Amino acid sequence: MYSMDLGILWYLVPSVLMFACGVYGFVTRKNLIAILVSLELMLNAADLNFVAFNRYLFPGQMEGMVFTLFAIAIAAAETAIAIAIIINVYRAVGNTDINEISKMKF
Amino acid sequence: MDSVGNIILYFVVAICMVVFSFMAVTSRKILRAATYLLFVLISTAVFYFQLGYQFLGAVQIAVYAGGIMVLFVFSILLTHKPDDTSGQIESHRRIAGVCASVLGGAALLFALFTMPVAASGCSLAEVLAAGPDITMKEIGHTLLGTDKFRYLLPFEAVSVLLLACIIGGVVVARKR
Amino acid sequence: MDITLPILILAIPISMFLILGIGGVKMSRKMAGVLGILGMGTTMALAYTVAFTYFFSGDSAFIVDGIRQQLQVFDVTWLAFTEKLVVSIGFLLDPISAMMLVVITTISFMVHLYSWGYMEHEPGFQRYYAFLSLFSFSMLGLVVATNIFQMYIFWELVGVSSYLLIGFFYKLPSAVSASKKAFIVTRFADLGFLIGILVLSFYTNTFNFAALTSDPASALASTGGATFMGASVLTWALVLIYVGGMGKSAMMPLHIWLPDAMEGPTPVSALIHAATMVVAGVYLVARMFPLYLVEESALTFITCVGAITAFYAAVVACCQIDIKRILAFSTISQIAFMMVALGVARPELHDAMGYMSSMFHLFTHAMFKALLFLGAGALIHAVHSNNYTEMGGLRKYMPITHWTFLIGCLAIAGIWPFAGFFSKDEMLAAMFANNWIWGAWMTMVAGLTAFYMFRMYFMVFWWEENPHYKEHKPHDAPWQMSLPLIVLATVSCVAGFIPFGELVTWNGAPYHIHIDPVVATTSLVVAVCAIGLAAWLYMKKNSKPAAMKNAMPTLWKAANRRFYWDEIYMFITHKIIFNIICKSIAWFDRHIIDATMDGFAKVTQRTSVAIKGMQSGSIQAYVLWYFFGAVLLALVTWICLL
Amino acid sequence: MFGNILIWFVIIPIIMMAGLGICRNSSMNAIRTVMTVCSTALLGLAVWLCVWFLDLRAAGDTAEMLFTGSWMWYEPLNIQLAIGVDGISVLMIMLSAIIVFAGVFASWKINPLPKNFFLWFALLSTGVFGFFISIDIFTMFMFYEVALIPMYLLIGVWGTGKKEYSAMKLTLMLMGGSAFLMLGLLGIYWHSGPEGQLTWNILEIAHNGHIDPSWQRLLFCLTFVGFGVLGAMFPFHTWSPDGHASAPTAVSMLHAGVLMKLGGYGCFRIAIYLLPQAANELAWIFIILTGISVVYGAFSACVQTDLKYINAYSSVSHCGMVLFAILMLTQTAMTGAILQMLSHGLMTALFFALIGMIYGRTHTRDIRQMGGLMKIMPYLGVCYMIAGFASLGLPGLSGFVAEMTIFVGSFEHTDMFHRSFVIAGTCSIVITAVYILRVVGKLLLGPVQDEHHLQLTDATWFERFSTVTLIVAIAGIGCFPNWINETIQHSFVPIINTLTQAAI
Repeated sequence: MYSMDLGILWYLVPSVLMFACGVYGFVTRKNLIAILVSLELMLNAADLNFVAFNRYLFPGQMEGMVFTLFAIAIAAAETAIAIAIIINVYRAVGNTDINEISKMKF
Repeated sequence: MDSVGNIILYFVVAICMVVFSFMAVTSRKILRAATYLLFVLISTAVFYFQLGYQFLGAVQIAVYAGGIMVLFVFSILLTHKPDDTSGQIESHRRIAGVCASVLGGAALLFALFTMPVAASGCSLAEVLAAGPDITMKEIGHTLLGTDKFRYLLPFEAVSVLLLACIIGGVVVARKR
Repeated sequence: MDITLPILILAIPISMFLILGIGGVKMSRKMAGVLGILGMGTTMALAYTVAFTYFFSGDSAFIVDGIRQQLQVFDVTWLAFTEKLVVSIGFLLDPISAMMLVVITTISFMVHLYSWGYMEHEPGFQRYYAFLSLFSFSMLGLVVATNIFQMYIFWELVGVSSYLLIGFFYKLPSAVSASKKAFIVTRFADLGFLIGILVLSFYTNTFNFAALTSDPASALASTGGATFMGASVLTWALVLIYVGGMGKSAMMPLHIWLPDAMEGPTPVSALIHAATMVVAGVYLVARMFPLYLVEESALTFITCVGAITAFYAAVVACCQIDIKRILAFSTISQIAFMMVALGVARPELHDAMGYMSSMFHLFTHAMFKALLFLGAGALIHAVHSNNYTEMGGLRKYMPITHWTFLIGCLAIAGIWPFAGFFSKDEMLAAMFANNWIWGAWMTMVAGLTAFYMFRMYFMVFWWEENPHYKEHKPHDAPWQMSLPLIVLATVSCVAGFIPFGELVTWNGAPYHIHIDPVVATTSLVVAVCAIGLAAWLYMKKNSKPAAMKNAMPTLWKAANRRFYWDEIYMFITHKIIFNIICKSIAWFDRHIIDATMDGFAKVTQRTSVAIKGMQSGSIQAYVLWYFFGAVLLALVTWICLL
Repeated sequence: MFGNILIWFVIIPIIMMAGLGICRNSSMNAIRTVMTVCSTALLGLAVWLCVWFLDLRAAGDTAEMLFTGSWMWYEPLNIQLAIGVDGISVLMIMLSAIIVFAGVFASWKINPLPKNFFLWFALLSTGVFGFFISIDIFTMFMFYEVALIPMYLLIGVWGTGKKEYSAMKLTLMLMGGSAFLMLGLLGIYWHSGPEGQLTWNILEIAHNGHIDPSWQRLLFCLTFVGFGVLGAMFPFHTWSPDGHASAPTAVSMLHAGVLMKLGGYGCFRIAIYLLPQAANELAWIFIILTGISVVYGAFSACVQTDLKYINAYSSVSHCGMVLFAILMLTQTAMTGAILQMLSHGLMTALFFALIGMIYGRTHTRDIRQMGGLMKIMPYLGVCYMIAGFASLGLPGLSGFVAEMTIFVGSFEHTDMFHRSFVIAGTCSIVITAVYILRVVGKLLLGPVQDEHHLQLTDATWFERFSTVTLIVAIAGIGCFPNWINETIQHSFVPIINTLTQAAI
């Protein structure tokens, strides 16, 4: 048993669990928005890792933080586009179930 | 040795985070899932604050909770009727998902616990003390500087990306 | 010798073929006929000039010390396979080729003339003359060949001309299938000829007849004693070459095409399938005779095949109804006669009298058989049927045809003083000289010959008048047709008195023919008896033939069906080769070979279809796979690190 | 570069393509003019080359290849545009020119998209001519591929019947063959000389003789199979029946007439000339395969009912004969092989042209549904008979000369193995007669089968032009074979020398 100090693992373990939840959601959900939600979870888990590693292993530097910053920006961009696409698909197909969207398959 | 308050805060936030993550991916009402996601994001922001990255935490809240979540909500409202629930998940899909997440999680946890760095049990207080405070000025220099460990080019690239994203969003979502 | 005449002899017919063949469409019938006849007439005149110069000029180029020489008038390289094996196109002049020039051009000219009347109303008259010219060219080229390969070339060409002429009435399915049959059967025989040439030329390293025949011993030596399946390679080569001759000369078992070939116009039958092309086999053996002498087993083979064929054909001829078929079988029988005579010829036996008599018979037979065929043509022309059952009592209506036909029959039966008597007597004498069995056997065949010929003669010209004559009175043919009959009948009467032995012998030295009284008497008696029997049976309408037929129905039917040779061939070719071999190969090709190739494609396609689910485009599946993959990699890494 | 006459054989088809590019899609006359002018130019050039070549030889120029030239186009791998011709190449060029010329007239009324058709046709010709003039194996291979690709489109777009399937099958099988070939050629290159002096040039490779015998065996099999697929060697021949049956007339002509010859040509020019030891050792394997082709193709042809299938199987048989003769490795037999290539090229082209013309009128190729066409269209009937007679080896036409040369040459081997295969090969002449006469009998002779056929017309002027060109060439070779024979024999001297040296 580790001491009650908040070591690096304390941050990494919730991040792993969050990531696993994200994977589960990403694989199982059929709704495009729900998939996007799962995706955000995974992304967030990764961000958290960056930050934790930065803090614990290289406290004097700030690469992890900057990277997270960029990741957030890119996530925002990605979400915006994804949602635009989803809305467009909804217009075309009538719902947001990925099983219904197979016209572009193969 | 960290303060008890810090530890309690940690546990509250960590439990929130894990539970809401789980609920976000299992909830059958999409709007609720989005709300749970919001809680997860806020929990993450709290972690950032706890780790001493105030700016990052603020950005997390502002961009994610403030911006992205709004998008989510809009899109959900646009594409779903209020009482829409997603259908039952097929069992094979669920099993595959559980397998993937449990196996993957287990592998990652295993790796974490066998990692040498995990044993270095320095406390949060110590590392916070070890690193200098991150001032806004320094962040500004880092993002807009051109020296080593300065990120002007990625910054500009991201801005172009965002621009592209705006245009793309408009073009894709435009009504034909 | 001046080479102009020989070149012209070959050039005129081929140019006639080209002119009539290409320009014939634009020509009137009369124009085409006149051109053809004029061309052939000129060729005949030239050939006569050459032959007479050769035989009678006494020029030292042709005859030295009483020995007639063989000379190559010209010999142009056509294709050089190797330095030694050179195919050339040339003109070989020696007794037999000079004799053949005369025979071919004479008969051909007669047929040209005759056809003008006979084919007058047929469509494709121009084409007919073109083909006749092509045939004459090929046949002339064949007999003057200086080398065995030239002979093979023209051998094929006569085969094709024969194909074209048999199938002249190409709208009749029977003519088409007969021509096809003739071509394929002879082609099959030519395969033997070709392989024989390959074997022979490989060992002797030459195609040239002069080189081969002048020194047959060295040919034997060049094989170095090589044997194959117990016989020397030279025997094999000679037998295989003879197989080619068997095909063209319709020896058993390759005779089946000749009766069917009668589907062609009758003058064509007279020219090709009675007088000239079918004796090419005899000519081939005669041409290579010195080589055959080295390998007597090959000659024995020839004799046996000839003896069997002669008897078989004679028996079958006794039971046919179609007059052309009777003549066709008679031709087979007579050619077999010549073959036997060649086969029994030995230099030590009366200076190879068999060879001389065989050539003599070739000559006389060509004349009287052409006469008979042309006569049959006149009958068919008058009655519009090939079957003698539609004829009978025609002697009053067609006197010219009757008399000439009678002369032909007497000649072939071997009655003195007609041509056939002399040649047949010499042949029989040669056979008796070799072995009395051959002589006795062939005397019997000669008797059969007399019987079936007179059976036909009486059935056609005596017996009972056909009632249809009242509506459609038969009459003698026009002059174009009668003239050749008269000419040929005259020749048949006098040809026996030609001092043939002085002109044509195996080594060029003259041989004085003397009639062997015993043989001559025997054969004459046999022939007369046979004629008497035929007269007794068939002269007046009576029930004896029918009674005979009913007494032995199986035999009669078997003979009438030619002892089922055609059925056997049909069985082999259609059932076995076509249905079993060809179809199974075609099936194998489609369902095994092609299916294998398609199988590769199908396996590829199936695999791609099977795994294309992996490229589903479903990002969720990708993530799943990615994740499992990552876990697997982690596991592997961990195991490796352990 | 442009001073070399050979290069113009590639340039003219390119000009042809450019010219077609200018034409409007609808102006048939302009397209025809371009094609006629250029194909006539090619034919003229081929004749000129032929005369010039013979002239140089007569003047005593004994170099192995004449009109040589080489231009580097990829330095690091020493790939050059090396060109040169010997007697065989000259004759093959002549053959190609004749067939391209006849092909243009045979597709006078091609429909639809005439411009595109002729564009691909011209590209195909570029590949064919390029192949025959090259003496650099890489360039040769490149032109080989250039010739193959247009086939796919030409069959797939302008074909008949199940054309997509056939086009795909043909392309895939030939490409499969070229995969083997590519490996073989690369192998030859990497062993072509000492380190640092690797070369693609055929003459240099043959001169170096550097390829290790153990490698030769592998490379021989690869290259021979690679070219053998195009030469319709059993069991890789099945693209031929389907491909030919579906291809449009001119493409069948060019494909059977010339493209299949690329296979035979490549076999002796590369597989045998460059890998002589392996050729001596391993020829027997392929003699068995090609011997089977010869008889097998002929038997298969006997039961087909589609005119083009009959002809395609007959091509399998005849092209099998080409490879068979090449493998006999004697000068006479190989000469026969080249003669057979020329002869088969011309007569199959004639066959396919005629089948196309007949099909264009009757709209069927099933011989059971036709009959008595000789009466209706005598010109085409006579031509078909001539082609048939050439095919079954009638003296005076080219097939006879070729087959006899092959048989006589092949019979120079004294062992039972070779001889029994030669005799099996000779059997094919009978079977050929059977199927040719069967077709002639059913198609041309006999009573008219279909009343509607009575209204059909005989050949038009351009069809006559096309067929006469081919018939003259066939009869020319058949009647006066010796100059061609001598030209070929001289060209084989270096190859035979290499082989004899390797055998020692």
